Amino acid sequence: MKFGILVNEGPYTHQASDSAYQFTKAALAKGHTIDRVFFYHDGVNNGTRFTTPPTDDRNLVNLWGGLAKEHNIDMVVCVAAAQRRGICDADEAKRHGKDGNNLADGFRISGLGQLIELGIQADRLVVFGD
Amino acid sequence: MKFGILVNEGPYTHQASDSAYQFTKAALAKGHTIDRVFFYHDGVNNGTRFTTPPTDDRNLVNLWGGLAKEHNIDMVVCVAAAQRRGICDADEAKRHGKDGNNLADGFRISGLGQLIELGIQADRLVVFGD
Amino acid sequence: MSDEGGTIKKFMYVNRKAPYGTIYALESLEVVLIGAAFDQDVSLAFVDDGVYQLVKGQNTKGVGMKNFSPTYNALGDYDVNKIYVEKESLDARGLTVDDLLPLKYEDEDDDWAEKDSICVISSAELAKLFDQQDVVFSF
Amino acid sequence: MSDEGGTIKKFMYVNRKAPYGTIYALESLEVVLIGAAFDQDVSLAFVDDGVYQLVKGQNTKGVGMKNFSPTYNALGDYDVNKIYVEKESLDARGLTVDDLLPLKYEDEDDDWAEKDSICVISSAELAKLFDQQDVVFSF
Amino acid sequence: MALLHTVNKSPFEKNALESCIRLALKGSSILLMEDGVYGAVKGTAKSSLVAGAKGKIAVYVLGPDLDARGVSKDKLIDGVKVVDYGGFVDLVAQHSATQAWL
Amino acid sequence: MALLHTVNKSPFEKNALESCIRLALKGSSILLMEDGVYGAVKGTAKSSLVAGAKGKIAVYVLGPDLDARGVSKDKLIDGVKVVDYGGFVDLVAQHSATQAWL
Repeated sequence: MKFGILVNEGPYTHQASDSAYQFTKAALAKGHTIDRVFFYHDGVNNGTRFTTPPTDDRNLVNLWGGLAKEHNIDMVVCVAAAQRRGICDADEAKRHGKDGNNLADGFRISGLGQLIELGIQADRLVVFGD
Repeated sequence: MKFGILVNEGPYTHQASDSAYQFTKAALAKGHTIDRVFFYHDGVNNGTRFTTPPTDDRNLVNLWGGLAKEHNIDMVVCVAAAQRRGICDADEAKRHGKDGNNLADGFRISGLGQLIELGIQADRLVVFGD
Repeated sequence: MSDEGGTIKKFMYVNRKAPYGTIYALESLEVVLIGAAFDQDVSLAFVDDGVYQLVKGQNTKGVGMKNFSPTYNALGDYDVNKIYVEKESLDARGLTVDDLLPLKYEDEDDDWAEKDSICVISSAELAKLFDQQDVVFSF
Repeated sequence: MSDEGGTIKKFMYVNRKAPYGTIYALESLEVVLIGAAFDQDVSLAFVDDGVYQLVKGQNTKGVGMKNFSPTYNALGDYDVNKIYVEKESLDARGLTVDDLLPLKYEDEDDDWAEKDSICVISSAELAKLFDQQDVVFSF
Repeated sequence: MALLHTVNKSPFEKNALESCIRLALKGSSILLMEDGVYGAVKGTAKSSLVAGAKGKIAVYVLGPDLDARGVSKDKLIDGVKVVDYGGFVDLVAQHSATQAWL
Repeated sequence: MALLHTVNKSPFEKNALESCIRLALKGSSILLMEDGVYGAVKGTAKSSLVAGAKGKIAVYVLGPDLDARGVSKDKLIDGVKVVDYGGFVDLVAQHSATQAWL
């Protein structure tokens, strides 16, 4: 089956990102495909490479990035939510006159249409939030 | 009176940052002093200069930064909370091997001891959170 | 904008949170507006504190936040006109439909007559509606 | 580390949230540990779902998160030994003090006898305790 | 000197107001703000919380938060006082400490 | 085909479980996860929510979340089934759609 995943909260603050990650791993292990992981609301904070969690704790940004790479998963950070929260890639940074960017490897920034499209294309959409 | 302000949530996602800002402005208008504004938990996300809210909405990062400048308020972003959430200044970026930083003007990064000190020194501590 | 080869799914947006205290109401509405371009079968449900989103007379000048409640009035123009409000949630909050924004749409199938978008229904009816959905969005 | 010229304030940390679902419990504990170096009069209160923080037998291997519950055992070494748990909150959750971590400290004033840090008290007693505080931290 | 309690959560969604009232000492005050202002409205399933506390606790509500949510002042439970942000500052100054029920 | 409802909030703190049960059709399922697992425990002030729904709705609870919180399985309300993340995936696949009560 094709799953779509929506993550509404940032890493660490809420368990949503952890639960979504564990679910995604388990779905892949069962032979399902993950059409896309869409990061909305504070979920966009999963996509910053400036994160440095304590060394004895999990690094959720890297875990997501690794999963995306290994299984070729499309991981989309919502552009509108990202702008409100200070997440940007090089293009966005240029467009808004920022002197740097912080999007992590494995993520891309795009619009809400990608979430709607995911709802249409995936067999199941699972939402993780607060 | 000397007030201390603790902000536990990021801008936009929760009203906490707005309420704290309005309270701080009102306290200053009444002749009180603000010893320090301490940003903890997701509150550290108030301190990123990469934020670009919609043009018809308030820019909370700039509002806080402006208030700090105008009234010479010490605004401290908790270092441990900031590391988990991808907020860093040039020193922190260097220490953790990051290729950039995103701390906004008017904020500084420091430890939780600054929050305890605030509790000791301020006549009143007011907490804004979720 | 729908390039899905005619797939029409039943999309339900469930709103259970009050406006302003958190951003979920506003950012949920932004999804609905974008989603309206995709020609799906869209419904909105307002349950629990979500019913507060539709209360009329909102004025955010004092809190310094953006008043997004006028945007709900635009839903009809986007052909989003199935807006279900749970009666039990209204009752618990001492509200009636008269306290809510008078959301309208023009009915293309009925000589463009102007009709109410809001439909107040019971928990039991809403439960049946939820069960028929292909995709349920909650924020 | 206290350079405040001997100011001793009553600090109360109020914990009302369950562990793991959100980070507030963990990051609150981090404040308590840092604060312990400042020689203030510190108390902790566990109320509502905050009592779940102290439940023993936590094992986070399956969720991939860090198990921080052993850190509560260290509080006694930091001279944080006034830990109040609201009885009404325990009762509502079907818990007793036997379900909680057996937090201990060595009493310097009593021949270093080992004593329990946790004190289960009623809402009425806790309300009086709150009222005596100079600073109330909630996260 | 007594405590000022702040409650910023809807009593329909979360237990903060209920817990605050259970643990607020007689003579203390509560300020309802943000989504907490819904607790100050009469004729709801949760009105009894504030109405029942009134003899023991002074209850305030933040006006700008009422306005944002379209709650008109004639819907408030009798005896609840409306303050603005300046009034919030005064309440903090007048009480010995502030306890936030998050 | 019926819905899978997920509840990730403590029933003591928030109204999510209560609302979910009110609006879940007979024949649908509920998965309690994250802080929602506390709703699956017997002998609490909120046990009646799940116990009362049992004839009408199948109730599951996520084992890893129980373990993290130190809730032993012998404390669960009779009839509540424990699943792991793989079981969660199966539940999503077996139901027509998933509704998250956030």
